[in-house]
Amino acid sequence: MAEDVKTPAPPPPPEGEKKPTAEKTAEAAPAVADAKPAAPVKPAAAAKPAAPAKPAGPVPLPWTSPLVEKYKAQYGSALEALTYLGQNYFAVDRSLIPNLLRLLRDEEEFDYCVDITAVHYPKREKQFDVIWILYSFPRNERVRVKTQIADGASIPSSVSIWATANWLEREVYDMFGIQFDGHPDLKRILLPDGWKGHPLRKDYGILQQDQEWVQINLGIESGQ
Amino acid sequence: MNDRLDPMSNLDLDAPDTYLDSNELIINMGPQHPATHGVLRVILKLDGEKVLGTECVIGYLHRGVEKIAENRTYTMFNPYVDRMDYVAAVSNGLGYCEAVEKLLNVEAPARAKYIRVILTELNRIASHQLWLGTHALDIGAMTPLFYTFRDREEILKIFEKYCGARLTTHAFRIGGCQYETYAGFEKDVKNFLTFVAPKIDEYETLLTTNRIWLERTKNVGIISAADAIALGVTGPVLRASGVKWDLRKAQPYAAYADFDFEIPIGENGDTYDRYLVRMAEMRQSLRIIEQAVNGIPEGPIMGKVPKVIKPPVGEIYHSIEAPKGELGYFIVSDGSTQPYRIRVRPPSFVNLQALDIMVRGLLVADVIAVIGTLDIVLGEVDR
Amino acid sequence: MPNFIMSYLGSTLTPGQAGNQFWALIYVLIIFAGVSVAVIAMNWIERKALAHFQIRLGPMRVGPHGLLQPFADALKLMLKEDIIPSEADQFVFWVAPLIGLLAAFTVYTVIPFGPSQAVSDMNIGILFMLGVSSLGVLGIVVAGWASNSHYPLIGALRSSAQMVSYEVAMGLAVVSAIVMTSLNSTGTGTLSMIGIVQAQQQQGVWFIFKFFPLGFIAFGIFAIAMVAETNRAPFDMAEAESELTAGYHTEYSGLRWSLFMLAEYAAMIAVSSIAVTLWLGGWMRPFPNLLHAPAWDFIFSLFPGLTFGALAAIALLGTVRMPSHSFFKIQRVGLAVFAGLLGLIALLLLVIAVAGRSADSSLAARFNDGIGYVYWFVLKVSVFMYLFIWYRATWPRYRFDQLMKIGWKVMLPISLGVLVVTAIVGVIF
Amino acid sequence: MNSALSAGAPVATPFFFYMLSGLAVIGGILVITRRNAVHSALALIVTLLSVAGLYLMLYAPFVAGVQIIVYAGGIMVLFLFVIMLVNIERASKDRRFNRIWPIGLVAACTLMGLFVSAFVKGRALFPDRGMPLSEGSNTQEIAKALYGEVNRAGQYTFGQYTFAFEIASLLLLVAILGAVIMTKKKI
Repeated sequence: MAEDVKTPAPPPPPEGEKKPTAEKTAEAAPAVADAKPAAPVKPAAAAKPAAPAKPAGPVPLPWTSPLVEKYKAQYGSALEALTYLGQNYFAVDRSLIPNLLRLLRDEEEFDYCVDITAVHYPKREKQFDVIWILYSFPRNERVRVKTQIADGASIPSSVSIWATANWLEREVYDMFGIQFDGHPDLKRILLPDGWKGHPLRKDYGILQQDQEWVQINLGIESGQ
Repeated sequence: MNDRLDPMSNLDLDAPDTYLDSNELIINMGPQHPATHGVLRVILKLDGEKVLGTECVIGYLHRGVEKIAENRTYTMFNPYVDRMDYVAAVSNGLGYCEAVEKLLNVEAPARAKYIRVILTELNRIASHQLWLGTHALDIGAMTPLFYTFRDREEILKIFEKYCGARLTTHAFRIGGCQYETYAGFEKDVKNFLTFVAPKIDEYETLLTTNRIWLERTKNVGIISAADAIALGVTGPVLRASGVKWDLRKAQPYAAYADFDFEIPIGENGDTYDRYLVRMAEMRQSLRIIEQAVNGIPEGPIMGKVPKVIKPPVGEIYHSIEAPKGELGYFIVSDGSTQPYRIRVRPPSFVNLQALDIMVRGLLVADVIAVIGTLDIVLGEVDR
Repeated sequence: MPNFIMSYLGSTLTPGQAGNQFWALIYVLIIFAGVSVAVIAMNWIERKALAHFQIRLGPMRVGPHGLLQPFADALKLMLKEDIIPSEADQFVFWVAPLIGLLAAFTVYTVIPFGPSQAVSDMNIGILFMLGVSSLGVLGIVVAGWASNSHYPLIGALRSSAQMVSYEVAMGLAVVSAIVMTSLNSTGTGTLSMIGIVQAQQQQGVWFIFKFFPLGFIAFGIFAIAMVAETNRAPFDMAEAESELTAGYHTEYSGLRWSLFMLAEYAAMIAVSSIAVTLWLGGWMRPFPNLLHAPAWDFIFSLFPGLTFGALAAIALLGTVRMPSHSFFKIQRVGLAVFAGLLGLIALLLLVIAVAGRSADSSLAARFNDGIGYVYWFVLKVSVFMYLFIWYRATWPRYRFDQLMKIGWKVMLPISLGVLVVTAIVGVIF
Repeated sequence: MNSALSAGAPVATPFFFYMLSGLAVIGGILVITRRNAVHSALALIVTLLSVAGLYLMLYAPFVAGVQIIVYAGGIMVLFLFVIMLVNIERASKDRRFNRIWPIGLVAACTLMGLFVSAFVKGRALFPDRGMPLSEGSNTQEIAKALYGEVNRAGQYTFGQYTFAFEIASLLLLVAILGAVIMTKKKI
């Protein structure tokens, strides 16, 4: 703790300048520069659930750019555009999901879906963050889209938008148990079919195994 | 998007047998098969020897790296990443360390960055050499395997001298490098450069204009640029399809912005182009290493990072150009010493998804060639 | 009893022609033992040569320079558990390696190591050889089927398709050589293996150089087809280990597996023998007509002894170069003994050469001639054996459809064309 | 002893004759009684090879060679090739003798009758009737002159029997076309 306080965490303005140069993101640079004067009023409760904001740490700032303006106008408060350490992301309502992603691909040329993943916050009401990491080849720009869904709720699949989502969504399903509607073949990918439990949920212990599956299929008492 | 990219659309496993039709055969390739580079299992549906469809079954090497990360501190998790793509362990470490540094909002000193670049590029050459040897062996040429292993040995010797380990090196620390270069490091690297350049020519002599090699690789496993992008394929596979995209250029990390190098690209996106791209990449890596080792600055090798790494609340995605493609780390911090969540974006896993579209309509022998050309490492696919 | 022996040694016929059952049996035994030894030697040479192609040393531990490695391997294979998959067809699984082995060894009955150094001289010799060697594929097909497993089945299908396709081109190339045998005063050719070599002797030219480049092309076709016929790299589709794990013998282990290997190497030697007989003058030494003076005979008769002498010298050099550590003591002694053995053989051969020269038409002369024939034949065959290894070290593997394409679309038309042109040229000249 | 060895006469002719004939007959029976088609094919190979051996004993090595190369080596490989691709499990459950077996029986009996009548009535047709089969080189010479030499076989095939030879090849052509049409939907 003591060391942490000593950490020379740079204040937001220099960081805002440094990160875009590191990223070399032409479009992102003015956007973050615009963000500077705006006071960090919003601690982005959506993104950071339980932990209180560190006084010295950087906080997510609103992200403004033509792209954001356009979608803000379209979706209003269902969409929140933020930037953290120079990385931009949308925190959006679940209802926007297939449409916003499709628009991002078709209109904004985010043609490369880098990754789809999820984070589990068991104490929250909507337990899961589902995150799409997108990249645009023409713009050389990354953006993340994240949304919250409750345990047991499903979310539209984006396989029809990016073919690569197929396996990525299967992995999210495998690890978190999140259902993707319209996925062509939603089944486990890394764990064997028939395994019980979704290991990346926080309530799944690190030593926990599906003992029954192990006993039946491997013929041993325990996989430990 | 379309049926073409849907792996199961053509794989009607319950189709009735018809008399005098050629028999359709379902073959289980792997998980124990000499050419699947580990424990990949591919279910092939064949008409004679023609592949009608495939389904990959993975996870045999699943160790739950992401779950482990949530139960380790940031420092403790560092060696684990080496075990994912174990033939390019240095790249994995680089990506992880840079991602955590980004989350901590610190930067490694210039000298550390140069050392990182040198080792990472050496590792890229080693990874490509291993790929070349095994790929050629899959296609039936035994000899290149031994040549590449002989030369890869020199790289591993440098690693061993630098950090004591050859394969899972754990060469970097969050904030920089733990070890200063040993005496004679630069000389060793320079010697290696002069040693390996003619060796790469030697590999090319064996294969590049070999008739059988051409027949086996040209127009085999073609993937168009559009398909490659839609499937999220990265690395040499994407570049061989003609997309000039390399994270080292597009979003330079470490010290790559300082170096002059080119991004080799292919035209047809076939196995031969991927071969040429990787061969050219080895030469470009040599260029980078040469510039780096000549321009390596003096100074500290460790940045100002706290002893206990405790990043502020937040999340970060950072990716690097690993030998196989874009290797990304998505880290969520809850302000404690342990990461709340680490997601690894493994290039092999995503690239492997393209196998189906690449092999459909080809023969069994081509499946082997395509698995080889995708350059997957099952440790990374399954994590 | 001595009459028994001498009756053949005085004759110029093969035991089969002379109806000499005793000598035929002796020959069968000699050939069986000889081929087995050749396969063992080939095993060692292949591993060593391949290793040196690939900057390795190869076997070094069992015996000096791994000389005893093949014996260790053979012992291991014999002691290994004999696994028959429970779902396999027991009887067929059992009989398949025997079919292959029988076919591979039966061929040797007509291979002429010399004008009278063969078990028999059938007047359909070459036809018999092609026919029996084509039976070898039965063993492979049946093995693949009996294993009741996908990879062996695909391997078997591939190899049978491959062998059937390449037999066509191979047969046509052989026919063009047989057409060449008919270019004599009577106008009739021969299918007899001995007759083919004698035809080359009469016409004073190896058929590879006859009607250059016609003979050469036919030989080339045969040389390619025989690699495919024996399932060797780069045509080793049937046992492509990276695709089909081990092809038709995936499920085989231990002794049965070694029978397949034995059959494969025996078949390699057999097809090489056909090539040597048909195009490279069989047992004849180089320039038998041009350099036919007794002095030349003597010089060429020294070759076997000198070859063994050279081998002995190499072994001796190996002894000298061995590190002077006590660990290598036994190896050094072993290699020295081996060198001595080779030297003794060399000495014996040289003595026979000298004795054979001094006393014409004596037993020594007969021996001398026989050794010369066998020596040149084996030397030519071993060139092919080396080529087999060289191919394996150098080339990637063809894909199955490419292999078929080459067989049917390239080799077949060329061999057909060569046959037709050879016939026309033969009629004109 | 010595003379017997060098005479070139075959050894133990009756033994080999009965052995080969027995093998051929046993093989033939096994062909039609085995449930497993591959076993049948193997039995057929044994039969064919035995017949090749019989040809050799008749001083017709060329016919024997052709028998091996064409039937045992070529056709049987293709047989096996096809049989392996057929679903053996299903085939082995089928009834072995289907409903047209009376026709087959009649055909077999007719053929048998033909053989017997030829044997009884047509003895005069065989040119070497009454010649001792096992002894003497006379038989050997005559047989060799008639059937054995390759050039004679060639002269027969392309001289006297050219028409029959060509007809046979036409038959094969028709069979090939039929097979192609049966299996290929689109040509």
